[in-house]
Amino acid sequence: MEKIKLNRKWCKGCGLCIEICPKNVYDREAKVSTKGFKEIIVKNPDLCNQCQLCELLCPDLAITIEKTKKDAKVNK
Amino acid sequence: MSKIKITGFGGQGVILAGEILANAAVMDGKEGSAIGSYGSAARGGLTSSEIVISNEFIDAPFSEKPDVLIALSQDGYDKFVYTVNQNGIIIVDSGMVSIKPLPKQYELQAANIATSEIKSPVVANMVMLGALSAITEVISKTALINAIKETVNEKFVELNLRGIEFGFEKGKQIK
Amino acid sequence: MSEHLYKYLRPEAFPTPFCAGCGHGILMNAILRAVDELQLDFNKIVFVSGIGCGAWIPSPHFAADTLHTLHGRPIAYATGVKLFNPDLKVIVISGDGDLAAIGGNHLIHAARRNIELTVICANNSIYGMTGGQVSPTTPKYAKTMTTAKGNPEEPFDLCKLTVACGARYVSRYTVYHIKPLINSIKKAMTTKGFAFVDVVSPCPTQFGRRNKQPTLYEMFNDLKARAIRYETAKGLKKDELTGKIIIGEFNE
Amino acid sequence: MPKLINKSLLPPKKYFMQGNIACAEGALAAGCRYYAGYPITPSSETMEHLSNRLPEVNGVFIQMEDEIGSICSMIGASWAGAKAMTATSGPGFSLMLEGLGYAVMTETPCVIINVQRTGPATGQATRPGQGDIMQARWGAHGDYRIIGISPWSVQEMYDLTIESFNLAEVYRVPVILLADEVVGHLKESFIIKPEIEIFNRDSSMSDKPFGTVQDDGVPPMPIFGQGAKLLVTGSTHNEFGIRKVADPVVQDMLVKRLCAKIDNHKDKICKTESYLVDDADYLFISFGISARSSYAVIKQLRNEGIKAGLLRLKTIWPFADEIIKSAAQNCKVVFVPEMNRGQLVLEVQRVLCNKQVISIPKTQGEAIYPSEIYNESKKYIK
Repeated sequence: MEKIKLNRKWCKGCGLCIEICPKNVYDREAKVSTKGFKEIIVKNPDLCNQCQLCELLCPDLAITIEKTKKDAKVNK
Repeated sequence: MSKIKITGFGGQGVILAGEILANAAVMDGKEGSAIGSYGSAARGGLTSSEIVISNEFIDAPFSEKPDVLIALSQDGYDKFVYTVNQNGIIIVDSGMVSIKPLPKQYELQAANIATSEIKSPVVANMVMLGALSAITEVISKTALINAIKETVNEKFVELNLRGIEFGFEKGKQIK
Repeated sequence: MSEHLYKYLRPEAFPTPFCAGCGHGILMNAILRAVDELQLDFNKIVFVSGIGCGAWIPSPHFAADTLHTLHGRPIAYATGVKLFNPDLKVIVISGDGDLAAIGGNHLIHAARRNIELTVICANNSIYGMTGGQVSPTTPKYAKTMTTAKGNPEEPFDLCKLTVACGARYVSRYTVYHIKPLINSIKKAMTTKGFAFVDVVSPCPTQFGRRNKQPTLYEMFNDLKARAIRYETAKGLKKDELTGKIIIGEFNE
Repeated sequence: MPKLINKSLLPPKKYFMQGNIACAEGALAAGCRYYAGYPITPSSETMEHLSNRLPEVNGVFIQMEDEIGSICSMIGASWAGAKAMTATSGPGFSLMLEGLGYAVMTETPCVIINVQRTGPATGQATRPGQGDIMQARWGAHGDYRIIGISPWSVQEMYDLTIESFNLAEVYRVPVILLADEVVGHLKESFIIKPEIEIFNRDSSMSDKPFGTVQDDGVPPMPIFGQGAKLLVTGSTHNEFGIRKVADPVVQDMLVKRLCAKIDNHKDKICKTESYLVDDADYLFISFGISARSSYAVIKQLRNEGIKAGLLRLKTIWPFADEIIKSAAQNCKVVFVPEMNRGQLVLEVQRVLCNKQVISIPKTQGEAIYPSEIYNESKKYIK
């Protein structure tokens, strides 16, 4: 199961996730897509420490962070 | 159909008197309507009440050419005295109004009676209604008494009824 | 937002009509998390909103009863709903122009009556939908479409206003302070009386662009720099508070 | 629509009551359980009376901060399931017009009592007028239909308030009772019958609360809290309530249906009363207190041997075109007495474009008296 779900239909590419992520998980595509902006991609999913900042702050409600068992332990 | 107009200044109970008169007619089994007109101020200013009493549905509830004019103030008297119907009568508080020499005009000093004999200047309006009942066939004294009992606050019923009685007696004298 | 919260949404209404980087989406997220954490029955909530960007947060996105009303009047509508059916939880979500300018009278009287409503002000300090005109909460000297040389007027402090009017619960947070914001909305939703949450929600498109903060991230940095806790602010003088955003709970 | 028979709230008998209070009692009898208002002369008695009476029947009364708040909170209560009402006069009604448009757009049943006084602006607060009838019809922006009703007696302040609630519920439309200061403050006898007819809205669950294929054009109206997930909006919306702010087809369909649901039921909505109309050479068309003065005039004219008749419009909006056409068919001159500079007459002239239609206006801040109507009409009676 993927840890980070990015709902690309809802995303408008504001880029807040890129700026706010402490682990540098997100990046942009190199080229402008048909939606008219450089779309967001999950470049380094393995770096994610599941702090959920991006999920809580995404203005388009487009990010879901699935909590894995290992990380659930870490959170304890 | 009888059309009555009561006129005075705000605070004399003109509108209440009109309502009691019309209500009394309804209690008599007739149709009765009362409409007051007054200025925007809560007290003072020219006030009048138009009452229609009829045996059938009342068309226009106005007394443009009243059969009876009851005048409690100079302003009201001056404004309406010449609107009275040819065969109509005028009942006027001659203590409050300097009157014109007119036929079918009945004078009594309602405010003075109310103050000196009933010890309550506010019932001058009831004195006038009592006199109306004595002078004309428009309304019976019994109906007035019943209407007062129904509409007036319990505490003041007795006072108002005394006004009617004094007015009725005075009315009989001047009839 | 977590997919387990999708049940509160009308998916057909997405993507949202908000501009890229609009703070209102974050507020939407916060409100739904508060509802979820409180386990409120979504069928017994009525969301009332006025006109403007903020008013579009519940309508049509929330899969609950929503009443999208006239400009400035949502609190009046909400009053009718709540009074006639007190079993319903009535939550007003609207903007600063809606609640503070045209609807200011309803706000102060609902607070005075202390009627059990949750009022959330999506405060972006600008009229976003109509093109970026000055609003009653626009900071002094800020540039807008109608104050090209800077806003000459002092902004409204809606929290101090509603406290003075008698509201039972009053707080202010920015969408950047997301965790305390969610907790505060939860408190507001469980208040037995009038609850008001002023949520500072950046508008990069209409406000930021004209004030050298063209992205949400830059506006966040500004919020971080200006935010000051209520408790800290109490010890400061008036001129020390100029330009600051006082966050926290205003009721003591 | 199922008809119910309710018992009257007050014991059935003959009463002597003020029009504004009869109106309040009529509302209660019709099932009104929510009132929001703001004080204004000459309608405040309705509010004062309901402030005491509504709590007695488990209803809700609130005095709002202004008329805008009043109409808005009434609409909110209606969606929460209430039969709701507000009462006001000209200046307050002016403030309510945006809310009136909202009630039309969202198809919210509600009743607005407008006890008309003179205007424009503050005018003469204690004096009667009939100058708001066009405002009631056209005052909110955009194109729409409402129902406007005019009482001429205390009896009708009671009866037609009940009728207003029934029409509002049946057609999901705001109904405006266009009373005037005379009828509002008039005290006279009226009869409360033991039973009254009541219609209630269809509040069944539906996923299409703003569209219907039913002939009557009136969709069911679920209420808040039923789980219908209602999307109520004053913006253009489709049958599900979803905002469609740039869709020409949805806008067209919506406005057409809002108009058609009233227009198509004119026969059932429009109520008039005829007095000596059948053989009349001279027809008076009037409403409210002006019609009562007109009634006195036709009796006077008949006594003189002049064939005069009166057609009284109880329903002003929608306008009773067909009834007026047929009543005026054989008459020579039509008179329209009213307490404004000539508003109803415009509609009558539109309907009777081939007839001589004479306006008898009065704007002196007092009732239009029979003598005035008589004198004016005599100029045209040969």
